[in-house]
Amino acid sequence: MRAQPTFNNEVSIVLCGEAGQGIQTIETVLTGTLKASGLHVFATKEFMSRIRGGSNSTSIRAATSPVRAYAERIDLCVLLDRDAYPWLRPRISPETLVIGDPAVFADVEGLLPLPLTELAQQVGEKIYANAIACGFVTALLGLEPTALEATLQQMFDSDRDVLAKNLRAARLGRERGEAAVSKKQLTCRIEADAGVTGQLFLNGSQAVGLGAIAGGCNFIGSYPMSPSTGVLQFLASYAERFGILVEQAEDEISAINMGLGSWYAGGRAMVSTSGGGFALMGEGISLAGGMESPMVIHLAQRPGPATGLPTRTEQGDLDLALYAGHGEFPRAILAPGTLEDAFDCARQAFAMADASQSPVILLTDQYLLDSSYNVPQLPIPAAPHEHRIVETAANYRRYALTESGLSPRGIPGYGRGLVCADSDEHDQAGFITERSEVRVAMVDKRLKKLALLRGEAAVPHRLFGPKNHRRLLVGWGSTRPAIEEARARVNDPETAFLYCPQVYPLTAAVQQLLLRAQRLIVVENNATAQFARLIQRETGRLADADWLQYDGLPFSVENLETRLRQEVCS
Amino acid sequence: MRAQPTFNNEVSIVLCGEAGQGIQTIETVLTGTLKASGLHVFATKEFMSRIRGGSNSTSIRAATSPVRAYAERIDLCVLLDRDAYPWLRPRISPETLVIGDPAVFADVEGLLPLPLTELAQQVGEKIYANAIACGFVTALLGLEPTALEATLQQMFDSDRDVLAKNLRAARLGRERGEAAVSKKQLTCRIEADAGVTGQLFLNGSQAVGLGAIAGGCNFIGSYPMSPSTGVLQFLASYAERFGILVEQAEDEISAINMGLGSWYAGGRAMVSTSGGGFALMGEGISLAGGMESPMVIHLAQRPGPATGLPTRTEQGDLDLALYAGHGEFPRAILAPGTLEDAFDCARQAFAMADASQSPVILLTDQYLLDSSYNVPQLPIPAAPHEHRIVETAANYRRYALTESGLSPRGIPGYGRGLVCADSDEHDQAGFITERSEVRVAMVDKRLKKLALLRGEAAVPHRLFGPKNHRRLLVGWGSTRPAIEEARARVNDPETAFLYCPQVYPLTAAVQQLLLRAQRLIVVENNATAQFARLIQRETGRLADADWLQYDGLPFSVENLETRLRQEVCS
Amino acid sequence: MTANPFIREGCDIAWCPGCGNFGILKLMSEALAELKLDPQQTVMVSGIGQAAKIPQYLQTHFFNGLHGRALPVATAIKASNPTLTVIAESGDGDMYGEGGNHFIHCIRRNPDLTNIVHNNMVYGLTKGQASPTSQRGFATPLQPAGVILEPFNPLGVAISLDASFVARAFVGHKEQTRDILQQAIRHRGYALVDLLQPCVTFNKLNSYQWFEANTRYLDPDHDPGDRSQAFTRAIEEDPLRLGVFYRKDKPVFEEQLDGFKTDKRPLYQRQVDLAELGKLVGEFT
Amino acid sequence: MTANPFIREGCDIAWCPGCGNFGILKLMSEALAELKLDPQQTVMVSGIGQAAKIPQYLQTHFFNGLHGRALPVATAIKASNPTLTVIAESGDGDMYGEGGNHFIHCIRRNPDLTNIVHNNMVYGLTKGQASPTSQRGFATPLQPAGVILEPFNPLGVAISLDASFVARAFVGHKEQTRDILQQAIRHRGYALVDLLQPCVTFNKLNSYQWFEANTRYLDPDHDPGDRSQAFTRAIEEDPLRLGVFYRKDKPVFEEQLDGFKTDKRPLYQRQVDLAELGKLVGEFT
Ligand SMILES: Cc1ncc(C[n+]2csc(CCOP(=O)(O)OP(=O)(O)O)c2C)c(N)n1
Ligand SMILES: Cc1ncc(C[n+]2csc(CCOP(=O)(O)OP(=O)(O)O)c2C)c(N)n1
Ligand code: SF4
Ligand code: SF4
Ligand SMILES: [Mg+2]
Ligand SMILES: [Mg+2]
Repeated sequence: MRAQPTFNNEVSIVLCGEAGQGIQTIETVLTGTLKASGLHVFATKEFMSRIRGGSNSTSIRAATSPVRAYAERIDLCVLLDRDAYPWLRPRISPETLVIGDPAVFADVEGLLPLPLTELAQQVGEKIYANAIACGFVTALLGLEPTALEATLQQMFDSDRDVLAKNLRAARLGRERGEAAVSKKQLTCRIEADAGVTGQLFLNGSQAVGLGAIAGGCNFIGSYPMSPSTGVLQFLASYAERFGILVEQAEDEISAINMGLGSWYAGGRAMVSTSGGGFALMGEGISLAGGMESPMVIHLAQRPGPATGLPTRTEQGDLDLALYAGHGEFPRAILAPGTLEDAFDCARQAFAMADASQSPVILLTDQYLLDSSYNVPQLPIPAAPHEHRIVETAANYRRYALTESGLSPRGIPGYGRGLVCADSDEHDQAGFITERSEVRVAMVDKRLKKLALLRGEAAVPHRLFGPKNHRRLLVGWGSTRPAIEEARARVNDPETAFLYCPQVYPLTAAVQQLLLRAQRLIVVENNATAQFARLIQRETGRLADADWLQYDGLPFSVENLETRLRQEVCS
Repeated sequence: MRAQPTFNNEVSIVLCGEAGQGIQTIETVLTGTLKASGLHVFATKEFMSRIRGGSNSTSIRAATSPVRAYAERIDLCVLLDRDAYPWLRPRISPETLVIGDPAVFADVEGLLPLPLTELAQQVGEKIYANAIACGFVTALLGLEPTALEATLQQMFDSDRDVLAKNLRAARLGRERGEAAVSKKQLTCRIEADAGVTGQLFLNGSQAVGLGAIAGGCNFIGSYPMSPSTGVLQFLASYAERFGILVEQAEDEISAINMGLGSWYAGGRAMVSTSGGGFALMGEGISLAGGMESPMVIHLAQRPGPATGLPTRTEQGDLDLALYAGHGEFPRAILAPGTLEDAFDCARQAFAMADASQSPVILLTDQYLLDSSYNVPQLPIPAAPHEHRIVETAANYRRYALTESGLSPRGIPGYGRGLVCADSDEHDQAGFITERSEVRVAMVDKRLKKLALLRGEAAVPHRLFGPKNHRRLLVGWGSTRPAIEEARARVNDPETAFLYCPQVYPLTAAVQQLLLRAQRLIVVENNATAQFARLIQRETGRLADADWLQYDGLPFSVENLETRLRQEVCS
Repeated sequence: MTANPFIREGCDIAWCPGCGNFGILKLMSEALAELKLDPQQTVMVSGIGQAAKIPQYLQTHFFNGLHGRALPVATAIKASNPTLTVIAESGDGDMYGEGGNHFIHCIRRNPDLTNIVHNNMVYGLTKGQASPTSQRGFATPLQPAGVILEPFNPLGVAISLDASFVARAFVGHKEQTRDILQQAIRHRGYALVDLLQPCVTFNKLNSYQWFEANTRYLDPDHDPGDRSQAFTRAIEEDPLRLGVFYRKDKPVFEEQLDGFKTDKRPLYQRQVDLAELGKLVGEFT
Repeated sequence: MTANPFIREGCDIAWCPGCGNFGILKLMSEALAELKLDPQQTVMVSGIGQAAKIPQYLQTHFFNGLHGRALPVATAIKASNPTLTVIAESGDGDMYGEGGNHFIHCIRRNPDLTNIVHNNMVYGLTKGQASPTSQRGFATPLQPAGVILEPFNPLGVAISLDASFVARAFVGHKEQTRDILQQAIRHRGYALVDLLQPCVTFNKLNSYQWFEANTRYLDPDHDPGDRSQAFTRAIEEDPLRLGVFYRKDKPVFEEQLDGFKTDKRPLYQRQVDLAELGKLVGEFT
């Protein structure tokens, strides 16, 4: 442990304990307080697949400028439980201030003691250890007590007694903290940014949910599955306010078929699921392809195969998303990397699905969904989504052949025509046929629509760093902020970062960048370099290196920074 | 119509009519008769997804030397029904002898009249038109009447009256045929091969079923789905004789989970399904991957997406087979092209699944399954499959880490250990864990097994034509015989044909051949060149041309011959 | 008499001559016409199978989806636009086999739709394997020694789940069946009609004659409000009872959804309220 | 007393303190030990959920498979090696929700296995959404205005399908429940135990007290051979009845399979008869 701890511009705090101990409450209180104090805040959690016990932790970064990625470094480590310690061990350095109850952690060298049990007893119950810890930490950081108090006030405003006890606990913690500061000569130099306090603070699930609403989502039938349930529950909680029909399906097969039924009848439906549930939806996705129904599928990745690690993170389902469903038909896959992207990709998924009459898969992961930070604003569109449904004429044909492959989409009960949608190969009117020339025409019609998804309707890439790069890091989905930050830290004049929120189909612009790069490095949170393979499949361009991680945890900024420094030096 | 029809070395016969009219009976009788007469015989059918009516046809080739592929040319076209005619129109040339009832086909120019209705009435019932047609055709071909009579005898030996009527009908047909021969001066010069009569004659479903038995299959839980049902029903009909447990599952999800339960308990299970059903099995396949359970999945392809064309053919599910199931784990995909291959790949699928403790997908299609021809013998192994199950010791650990990634596989009730199989990420003993280092070790363990599937355990490729080729045609699955025949017909000294019964993982030898080829042409019965993409994904080698067909029908030899001639000339 | 607007002209019907499906098709078009429904407001939802082809031959909207999946689709269609009349119609394999999970949970939901199941006790389209309702001992290419499973009892299961309308009919009885179909379609809530239908090609056991001989209507004093009695009748096997076994008025699914609490419009008439969304986003400060 | 061979030592049990699952775990290990079963011959099959973790804590073989899929796995294990005792145990969401189709068809098959369902009327592992057995009005993060679906009635459905053993128990009653579990395990054929279990974390409605107050054993004169009576008891909601509702001896699935007709050995002891295969191939000339 360092003698005179100093936090310059940034501090990284980790709190850990058992499930059920209230780590989530601490995270909410602490991030709220930090943000209210004018600091940029990032928080992410990792937790076990159990409701009580085990070891969970939340990692919080607070800084002078925006922070949006997971970092390994720990400045302050608050241990609420014995079991948690070994899990965090690898991240604890000599610089880390380890805080814990001296009665429990007598053996931890250099412990900054905080007698949580004793103090909590003073307040009344064990659960107040949370507020004590918050008071202690905010004091260490030299924050004004008012921010914490206001946050607690907001959180516990329904119960006066509980609030009073929390405030008291916070004060007890703060007093200990202040004492520790003076004793340790701790200095905290993280300047506040007044703009932060008015900004938004939300997590990935909320961003996806808000984006879906922005995209006009008004139907979701889904089956709970971590880590996708947050989005489902988010929409459920705003069902009345935004007129969204929400139903817990009996299984994922029902869920996607409900979604297709809703689109058919004029709804804008989405399903939210994870790998195992998505695997069950393959036939339904193929139905969307064959029936030319729009469909939005939120696939929240977690490590597989099978049940795998239900509460952890991975980018292991890209291949699955790419080929799920039998037969041949177009689709698009969007993989947002930031909260703004998550919002926007969710919104765009609806627009693309509607425009192309095809399934669009929104590919996120546990890390993105369970991470939160402040963002200035979300890209709320100026006008609501286009109204693409046509009023049908009496001779309406659902699958009329056109130049673009798209047939005007009618729905039952709006117009004088009949809307005949068929899962078998069909003619233009929607009736079963086995004529080979019609078959060929319909295959061509369907496949043509890929051009729209690759072109006009596509979500554009972003390039960070020098245009004239020699080395190109490529990333997709939730790795974006960590790669961005690592690249910025190293700041090599020859290295750029290409971020692809649309992982399929690849746009011409992305393909060009990939083919032009002299050294191509693909960064992925999986074991088999799935995006690198996709690139190879689409462009023939082999990646020169794959930077992979598949232990259930996200890339840390430090990990990527180290790799990049090695790469740049070599 | 030609004036003096001559059949040299080969004749191509097509019979068509409604479903329910007995086309299947004619096919059986005629192919039996042709083979009994010492001719090499190939037959394939195309039929509509209905039980009665519509238009179905069977295409038969009979020749002096082996015939194993679909040809477009028709020498004799027997029309049993009005509706069938337009469907066959494109295949009828001026050389084709069109045979039909003059009362029905008054408008067909140059019809070789056969008053089927009238003659059948003489015998007693409409259904005898079939035997009449057989008598007529065999007479045209100048075959001895005994062969047909013997075939009928075998087929109707349970009912004397029906047999007598069939024999009478055959004679009536023969008389008309003989008259026609002398009138038309028809010459048939197809020499018999005495060896043929003793050979086997079977179809693809039977070859797969027999191969499964050879592989030790003793459990199949499946749900009916065209064109996969034949294999299921084949095994059901030999359930008692070979001690196979057969159950019609309530759905495909149940089917694959039953299969995994059976392997766990010491069975050797397979499921048989088609695209839509396979899509539902993705989660189960992932479970096989995660639990390291052997599993054999027969995926009988038909055109998708969705319900598509249930009774037609396509190679459209390779991508799906490759990536079905969430998360990352090894698998193998075998796609046989001939009946011998079908038998052998089915057998090998069990051996590979068992050896690698991984899912193996046997990829066939309607065309392969519904085609039949004579083969000298099937490659029945000399010894039964290896017994790979270990007797467990008390401290048995199902997922013990080893050099190869393979852990000795125990089963419950055999030995003193407990067999703990888990769908969550697990430790060596099979218990749930979330420790990242164990996770990484288990991912590595599982992925290591791919080496076995790519190496030792792999099914080798075949190269036809010159070793020193410049141009390489590549094919997989059921296209093999058509490509082989087309290549042999053109016989270009610079063109070879690489046939890959193991489509994934690609062996080193196949990769080398692909990379060495100067001009690479991939032939596939689909619209998006899935195998070409797989090659690109695995080797980076872009195909120079994709020869595709996706109208629900197989490639004809003529189609490929024409393309190859153009290719060779250009 | 005016022409029946539900008859689709010029269809090439893919069923076998003599199949019970023809009778059902006729009864359905008559029942719909007599109820004076509007084809433009009627949606047929089906799965895959011989029975599931029926929407192709009726002049209505249709969603001819995946094998076994008609009910979730139908539920969502009805919820998304409650002004439509929605009929989910398929075979016994489709509804009770592949679709069994949707069957039980759809009943629990009680959407206002009619569920008609062509029960021919066999898989027709795939050529004669056992269906969940096949009788014990029925031999097929896949069950060469005969079916060994207990036949699925759709009526008993539906009554167990307190379905709001449960009936069995036989296509051979035109008047009664048309009447039952009309009652079911008119019924507000989930209505099941298990419709016995001979498959003349693959089910030689359960023929027209067999159904005639082995069915009998519920007694006139049968009380469809008595759940236990309905159940007792539903488990009778010899003869199989025909008629309306059970009915109970219950709130329907779609009306209870939060998304309809303040806004009653069908979904296609809605637009996202961006101002409200802006407000919501603002709540995340 | 000798140590219970079914207790797995040194487990880190992932359940919440006070959870009803602990009681079930204890009762199960006792029931198995008292029946003098052999851990080496006992296989537990489960899906995913809190309940589904139980095999991890019992000293037996286990197959801890996919959410909802325990029954097909268990059926195949039993068929592949009929000498094993097979228990399929999972939660209400797993067995009646995701696995609903297997539930109904497994009953029709009647394999000789025990199906124990921890019915806590909630989805525990995924943090408190409604399960198929949740009561109307039960509010959750996903059903904020309360459940609107009819609760699934597992007993009624099982009795409709003529399940060979149907019981309900409550973990709070140790003696009776251990007895019911033992009866179920001993029973030859499919045996369902719907086992009421409080989830102290996510189901504040159906607590220990609630179950105590809202359950009552079947009357002593209840005749488990009377299907209609069993059904009438099964649809009673207030109170929920406990005990063995129905039993009927029927042939078990695995014994009727053609594959066991001549060869009685478990599959792992079999080898393909290549000579016979050669003969069969020869028949294709
Ligand atoms: C996922 C899936 N599995 C299997 C099939 C094949 N299939 C089509 S129809 C059918 C059974 C039809 O039986 P039923 O529903 O009783 O209808 P019927 O033909 O008897 O009217 C099956 C198994 C399919 N289309 N999709
Ligand atoms: C295919 C699939 N869908 C969803 C899930 C997520 N999931 C895991 S357990 C569970 C519900 C558990 O509820 P229950 O079976 O009642 O068990 P409990 O936790 O209440 O004991 C769900 C939805 C999953 N693992 N797999
Ligand atoms: S197969 Fe059976 S159900 Fe299908 S059309 Fe023919 S008779 Fe009717
Ligand atoms: S969440 Fe509920 S069911 Fe799960 S362990 Fe906790 S109390 Fe038990
Ligand atoms: Mg049927
Ligand atoms: Mg539960």
